[in-house]
Amino acid sequence: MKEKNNHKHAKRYGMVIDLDKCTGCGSCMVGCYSENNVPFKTDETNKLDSINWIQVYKITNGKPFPNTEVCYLPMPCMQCDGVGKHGHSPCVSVCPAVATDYDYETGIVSQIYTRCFGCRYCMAACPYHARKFNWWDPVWPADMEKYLSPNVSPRMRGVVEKCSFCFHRYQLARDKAYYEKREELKENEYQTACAEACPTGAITFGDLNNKSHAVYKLKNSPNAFRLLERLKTNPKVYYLSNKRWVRRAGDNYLAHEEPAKIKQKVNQHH
Amino acid sequence: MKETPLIPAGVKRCSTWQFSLWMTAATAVLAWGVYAMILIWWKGLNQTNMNDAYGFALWIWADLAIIAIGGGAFFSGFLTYIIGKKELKNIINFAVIIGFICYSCALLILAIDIGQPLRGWFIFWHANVHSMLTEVAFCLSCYFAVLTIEFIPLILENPKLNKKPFLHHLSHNMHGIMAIFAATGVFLSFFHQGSLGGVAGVLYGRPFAFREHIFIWPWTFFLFTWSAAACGPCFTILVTWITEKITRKKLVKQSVIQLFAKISGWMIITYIIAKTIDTVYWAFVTAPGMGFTLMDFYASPTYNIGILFAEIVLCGFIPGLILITKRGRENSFLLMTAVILAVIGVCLNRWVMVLQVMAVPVFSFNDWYTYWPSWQEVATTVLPVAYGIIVISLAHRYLPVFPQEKELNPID
Amino acid sequence: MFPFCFEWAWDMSHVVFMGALWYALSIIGAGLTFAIVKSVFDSAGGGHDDQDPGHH
Amino acid sequence: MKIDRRSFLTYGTALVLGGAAGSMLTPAPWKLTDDVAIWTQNWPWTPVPEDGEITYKQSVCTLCPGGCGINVRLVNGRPIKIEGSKDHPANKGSLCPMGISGLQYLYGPSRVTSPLKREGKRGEGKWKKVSWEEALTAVAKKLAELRENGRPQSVACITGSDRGTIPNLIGRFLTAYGSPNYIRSANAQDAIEQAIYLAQGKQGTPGFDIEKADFILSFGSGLLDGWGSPGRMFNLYGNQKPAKKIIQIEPRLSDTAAKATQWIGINPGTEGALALGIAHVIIKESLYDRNFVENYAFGFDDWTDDNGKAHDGFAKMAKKFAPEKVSRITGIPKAEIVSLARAFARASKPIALNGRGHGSVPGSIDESLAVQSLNALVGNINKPGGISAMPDSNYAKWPEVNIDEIASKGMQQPRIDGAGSEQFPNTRFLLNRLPEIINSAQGESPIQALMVTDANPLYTLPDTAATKKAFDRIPFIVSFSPYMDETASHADYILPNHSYLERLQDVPTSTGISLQVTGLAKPVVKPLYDTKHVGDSFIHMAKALGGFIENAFPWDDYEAFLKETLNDQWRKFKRKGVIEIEHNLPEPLAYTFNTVSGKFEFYPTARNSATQKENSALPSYTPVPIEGDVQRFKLVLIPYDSIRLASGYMANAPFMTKTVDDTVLKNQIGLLEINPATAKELSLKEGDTAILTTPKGKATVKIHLYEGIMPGIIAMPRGLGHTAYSEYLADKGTNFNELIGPIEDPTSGLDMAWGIRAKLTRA
Repeated sequence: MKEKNNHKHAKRYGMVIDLDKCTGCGSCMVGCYSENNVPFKTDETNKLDSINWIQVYKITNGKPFPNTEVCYLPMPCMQCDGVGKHGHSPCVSVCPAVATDYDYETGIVSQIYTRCFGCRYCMAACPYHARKFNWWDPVWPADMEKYLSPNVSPRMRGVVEKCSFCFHRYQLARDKAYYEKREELKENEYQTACAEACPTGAITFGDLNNKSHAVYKLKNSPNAFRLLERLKTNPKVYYLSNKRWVRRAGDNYLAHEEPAKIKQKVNQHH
Repeated sequence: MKETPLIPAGVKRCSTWQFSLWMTAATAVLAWGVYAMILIWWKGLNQTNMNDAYGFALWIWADLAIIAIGGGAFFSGFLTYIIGKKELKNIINFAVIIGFICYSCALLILAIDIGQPLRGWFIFWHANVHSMLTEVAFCLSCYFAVLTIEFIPLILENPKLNKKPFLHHLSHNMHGIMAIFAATGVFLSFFHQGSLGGVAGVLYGRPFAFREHIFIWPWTFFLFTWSAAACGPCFTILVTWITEKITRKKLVKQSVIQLFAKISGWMIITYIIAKTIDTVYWAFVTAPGMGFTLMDFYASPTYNIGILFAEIVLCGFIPGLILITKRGRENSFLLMTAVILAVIGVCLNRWVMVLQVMAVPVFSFNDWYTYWPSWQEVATTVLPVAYGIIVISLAHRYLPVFPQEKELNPID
Repeated sequence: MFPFCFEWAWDMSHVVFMGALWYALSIIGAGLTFAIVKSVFDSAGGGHDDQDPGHH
Repeated sequence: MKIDRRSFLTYGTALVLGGAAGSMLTPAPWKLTDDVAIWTQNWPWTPVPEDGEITYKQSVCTLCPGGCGINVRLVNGRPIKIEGSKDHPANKGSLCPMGISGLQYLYGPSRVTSPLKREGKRGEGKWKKVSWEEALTAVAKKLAELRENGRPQSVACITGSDRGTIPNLIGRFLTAYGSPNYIRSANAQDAIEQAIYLAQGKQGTPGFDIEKADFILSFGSGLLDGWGSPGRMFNLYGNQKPAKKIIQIEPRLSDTAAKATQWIGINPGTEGALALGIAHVIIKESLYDRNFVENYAFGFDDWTDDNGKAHDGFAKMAKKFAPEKVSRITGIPKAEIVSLARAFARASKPIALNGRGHGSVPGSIDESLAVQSLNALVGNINKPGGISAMPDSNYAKWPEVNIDEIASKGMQQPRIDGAGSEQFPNTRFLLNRLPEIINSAQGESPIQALMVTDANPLYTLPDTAATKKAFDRIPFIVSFSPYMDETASHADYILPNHSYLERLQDVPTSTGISLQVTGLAKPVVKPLYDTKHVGDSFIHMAKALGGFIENAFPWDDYEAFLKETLNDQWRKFKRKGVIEIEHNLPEPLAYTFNTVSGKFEFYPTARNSATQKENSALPSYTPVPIEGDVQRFKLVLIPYDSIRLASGYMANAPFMTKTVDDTVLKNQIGLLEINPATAKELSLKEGDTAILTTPKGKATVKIHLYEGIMPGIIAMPRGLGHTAYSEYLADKGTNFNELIGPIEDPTSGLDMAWGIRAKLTRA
C-alpha cells in the first residue's frame, strides 16, 4: 500500500453507467463471465453464493400498480479510492496478506488469487457486496474448459474474487502501446468487457482524470451520483438517472434530507 | 483409595472408571467436532451456511467471544504480577488454563475459518501491517505462546514429571521469571483485544460497525480490551464455580473470588459507561451522518432494539452494579447471576459486532440478510467446549491447579 | 514479516508494528532461553537441592 | 542400561519431542509448508487455459431468428469468446446475453456427439451410438418404405424457419419425396404477416423502421425483451434520440415497459379493442392522414360490392369503439385513450405494432388488422419510419424439381395441418393444430414419420401433454438437433447437426427489420464431434432414395448447393459475411398495393368473412376465448418473456440461467408474479409455495409479490421447466406450455391464446 505521489500521468479509470439506458438484459454479466472465466454451478439461484463480478440489481420505486417503476442497477466493483481518495479503499486496508491492492497507476483495486487465503475480511468490509467467495471448486462440464481465456487465471476454491475492470485488457493495451512506442492509451484501446458487451451502450468507461474521455464529462452531469457516497468510499463508478427516486435509492437518506444537498456537502468535505 | 503416582499428593480425585466415563462423553463430543472440522478442511467452506453477504459468521463470533472470556488470564496476570494482588495467585493457574484453552481454540477456529488453510501462514509472511486481522493474528499467536509458557511450569508440577531434575528446575526457573512473561502477555493482550475491537470499527463501509474520530481509536480498541478484562474474570469465576459443583468441593477461597469479582464489577461499570457514550454518539451523530437512524439498525424481527437493551442494561449495568456492591457480591445467587450475565453480555457484544454488522442492509433497496449456521459450523463451535472440558479435567486431576485445595479439603 | 518480503517497507507503520512484534518475540525468546539454560545448569549442578514443593 | 517400559516411554517421548524440535531447525518443515502453499496455487484440477495467438472470426448468430453479426475471439484456433460484430448492419456490435453465451452451446454438456439410435423406451434416455452410414440408411429405408406403400404424405418435417437455403433444401427434399407436410414453427410474425397480406396484398416479412420512427405504440411487443433481432433493438434503444417516444401497453411491467416513455397497464387480451378505440378518436377528431385514406385506401367508408351488397366501412366499425366503452373493456382511463390517440396521430412517424413478448405466439388476426389499421390511418406505410412488407431476398434459384408419380400423388394430398385449406386459405403453416389432428385421428396416426430440425415442438408447443401424446402416436421420429432437447430425447434416431458455430449457413435477418440483410454463418471451428450438416444429411438421404429424388439433388454437399445458390454473390458473401440489400422504396410514395382494389384495404376483401362477426371482414374486437371456468379459476395466468430466458427451440445456456434473478427462479422452483393486493386476498406471502392449477395442468410455484402486475393477473416466464438438456437447465421451474392450450384464430387457424384461467392454493 505504498502511495506514490509523484505519478504525473496517474489514471483514475472509472465508469459511468446510464441507468436510463440499462434495460437489465444481463449482457454485461454474461460478457463478464466469458471474459473473466467466471465459473457457474448447476444452481445459481442463491445470489449470495453466485459469483458475479458485475451484478444487475432490479429495484422498484415501491409504488403500487399502475404507478410502479422499475430500474436496473448494474454493480461492478466500485474500485473505491477510499476515504481521502488516496487508495484507502474499505477492502484494501483490511486485507491481512496484501492479496488485494490499490494500483496508483490506474486506480484499480486488484485481487491476487494465489495470495488470498480466504479470510473474507474484505467481503465484510465491502458495502457493495462486490466481492465473491469461491465456496466451491469451479467445474467446467463437458468440453467447456476449452473456452477459457488464457488472459485471466481460473480461480481455485477458497479465495475471494471480484471485478478487476478487466485489468488484463489494460495490460494488453499498455503492452501494445509500449511496443508501438506510445505513452498514452487511446480511450477505446482499453475498455472493460461489460462496457463493450452492453448492447445499449449504457456503460461508458475511461479515465476520470482525462478531460478528453467521455466519462469525464458524464460524471459531472447533474443526474450523476455514486452509490453510498455518504460512506466516503469514493467509488469510481458513477451512475446517471433522470429519475429522482433512483438517485435517492443510491444512498441512505433521512426522511427530511435532500440528496442533492447532501451530495454537495459530502463532496465538499473531502 | 489407591494412590496413582500421577495424581498430586494430598488431594482426592474420583475413581478411574468415573473419570473415564466422563472423558469418554467429552471425547465423543470432541470427535463430532473433529469430524466436522475434517469435513470442512477436506471439502471446503461450502460445508458452512456462510455466504457472500455473511462472510463473517458464527466462527468469527466464537473467536471473538472466547478471546473475550479468555481475557481472565491476561487480566489476572496483570493484577497479580504488575499490580501486585498476590491473593489472586490462588486462581491464576486456573485463569491461565482457561486462557490457554480459549486461545488455542481461537487459533484452531481461525484455521478452519479460512478458505485456504494451507496458505494461512501468509498472514504472517505477507503481513499487511495496516490490517486489524494481521495485528490480531500476530498478537494472538504470540500471546498463545506466552500462555503456553505460563502453562508449562504447572504441567511440570505433575508429581511424576517433577521427579525429573531438569523438568523440576525448568518449572522452578520459569516460575521465577513469570512476571516478565505475564507482562509481555498483558502487552500483547492489550494489542490484540484492542485490534479485535478495531476489526469491526474500521469497516467504514458498514454503517452499523463504523465509528468516527476518537470513537474508532482508541475507543473501539479500548472497549474491547476493557470488556475482555472486565468479563474475562467473570468467566474464570464461572468456570471455577462449575468445577467446584462438579467436583463437589471448594477449590478457591471465597475471599479470592470476592476480590476478583469486585475488580471485575468496577471494570464492567466503567466499560459499560464508555460503551453507552459510544452508543449515544454513534446513534445521534455518526449514523445520521450516513443517513441512518438508530432504529434502521434494529428494524428486523431478529435484530430488534431489545438486543441493545440486553447488551447495555441487562448484561451490563445490572451485573456491574451487583458486583460492585458488597452485599450483591456476597450473596452467592446474585454473584453467580451477575457473573453469568456479564459473560452473556460480552458474548452478545461480540455477536452484535460480527453478525449484526453483516445482517444490516447497507443499500436502501436491500433486505436484512439472514443466516443460520450449518451443523458443521455448530459442531466445530462446540468442539472447543468439549476440548476445554477435557483439558480442565485432565489438569484438575493430575496437576496442582488450585493451591488452596488441600487446605480447603483436608484428607483425614 | 521480514525485510526481504516485498510487502515490507521502511515506513512508520512497519517500524511500529514490526518493532513491537520483534520486541515481544525477543523477550519471550530470551526468557525461555534463560529458563532452559539455567535449568540445564541447575540439574547438572546438584540434583534436587530444592525439594520443598511449597516454594511458589 | 536396562530398558524397561517406563524408561522406554520416557526416552521415547523425549526422543520424539526432541526430534520434532530438532527438525524445526532443518529446512524440511519450512520447505514443505511452502511447497504445500504453492500446490494450493496450482491445484491440478484448476484448469490452466492454453495461451496462444489471438485471432478473430466473423460470423452470424443463429441461436434465434434475429441473425445478429458476431465476432468470435480465438486463441490458437480455439474459440474463447463471442462479441457483437460492429460491422453487421442489424446489430452494429450489440448482442444479447444468449449470443454472448454461444460457446457454452458449442462445448456444453447437452451436445449430441454422434448419431444415436434409441435403445430403451422413448424418452428413457437409453441410446446406442451408431455410425452415420447406419443412421442415414435406417432413416432412408423407413422413408423408402412409406413411399413404396404409397404414403409419402405421411412424412412430415418440422423446421424452425422457412427462409434461407437450408429450409429450402429440406422443402425441396419433401417435394421430390412427395409430401406437402413441410411445417414451420409459428411466431407472431405469422399473424402480422397475414394481416399485412390481407390489407396490402403483399406477402412478405413485416418490416418496422423503428430506426426512423419517432413514436412507437407497442401493444405488448417485448421490444427490449428479445423481440425481433434483439441486438438491433438494444442498439436502437441505446442510440435513440431523446425525442423518440415508446408507449408500452401490457398488463405487466416488463423490461420493455420499464424502459418505455410510458407504460399503460391493460386487461390482457383487449389490445385489439384499444387499437379500435384509438382509431375511433383519430377518426372522430379527423386526425388521420387524409391523403392516404382518401386516395390510397379502400373500405374506410361504407362500400357496396359488385353484387350490390352494402358493407360497413372501417370508420363505422371504429365508431362502435368509443373511449367510454373501450375504457370499460381495457381498464384504461378514458382520458388516457384519448390523449394516446392524439399523441399517436400527431407524431410525425408513428408506428403501431403488436405481437406479445418475444413474439412466439401469433395472436389474433383481428388484433393485428386493427393495429395495422392504425398505421394506415396515419399513412405511415412503405415510408421511412413506417411499416412495410419485406419481400424475401430472391437469391435462391435452383433447377426445377421433377417428381415422380408417387410424389405427385403425395403432393396433391391436403396438408395435414390444414394450412392453405379453404378454411385457412392465407395461412402457410399451422403446427399448433398438429397434435390435435394426430390425437383425434381414427386408427393409425396420419403422420408415420416425423423429421425435426431447428425446432423443439415438444417444449414450445402449447399443451405439452397433448403434444407428447401425439408424438407417442408417431411411429418414427428423427431429430437433427445438435443438442439433447426435449424433442431429440423423444426421437428414435438423432442425426446431430453441427452446432451453429461449426456450420455453414446463410442467415436472412428476420423479424421486424426494414433492411434486407442476409448474413453468412461461417464455421469458426472445425466440428468438435461426430456430427453432420443437416443439409448434407438430406442430400445423403436423397441419394440413398435414388430416382427422381436423387436427381433433384445434383450437388455433392450443402456447400456446393449454397455456392451454386448464391452464384456470383458467393465470393462477396464469403469475404464480407453479410449481404445487405437496402429496401429501396419506389419514390415518391410507395403506396402501391397488390389487393383486389389496388389499395390498402381497411376492409380486407381477401379475408373469409363467413367466420367473422356479422359476416364482416372488418377488424373488430371479439374477446379471445380464454379457457377455464370463472368460478373455479378466479385468476388469469399470462406468460411473460425475458431476454435472460430463451423460450424458443434453443434453450438457455448455463450463463443465461446464472443471470436469472432469484425472483424468477429459486432452486428448482419457478416464481409466480402476483400483485400484493391479490396475494393478500389469497393470504399468500412472498416466498410462499403454492399450487398453480389451470384447466390444462398443475405446477408448484413460489410466490413473488410484484407491484408491476395488474391485480387479478398472475404471470410466469416462458423458457423454464425443461425436462431435457443437462442438469444446468433441466427440472428448473415450470414450462408455461404445460399450463396452456392453443386457441385457434377463426381467420388464420393460428394460435391466439394469450393466457388461461388459473387458481392458486397454498401448498
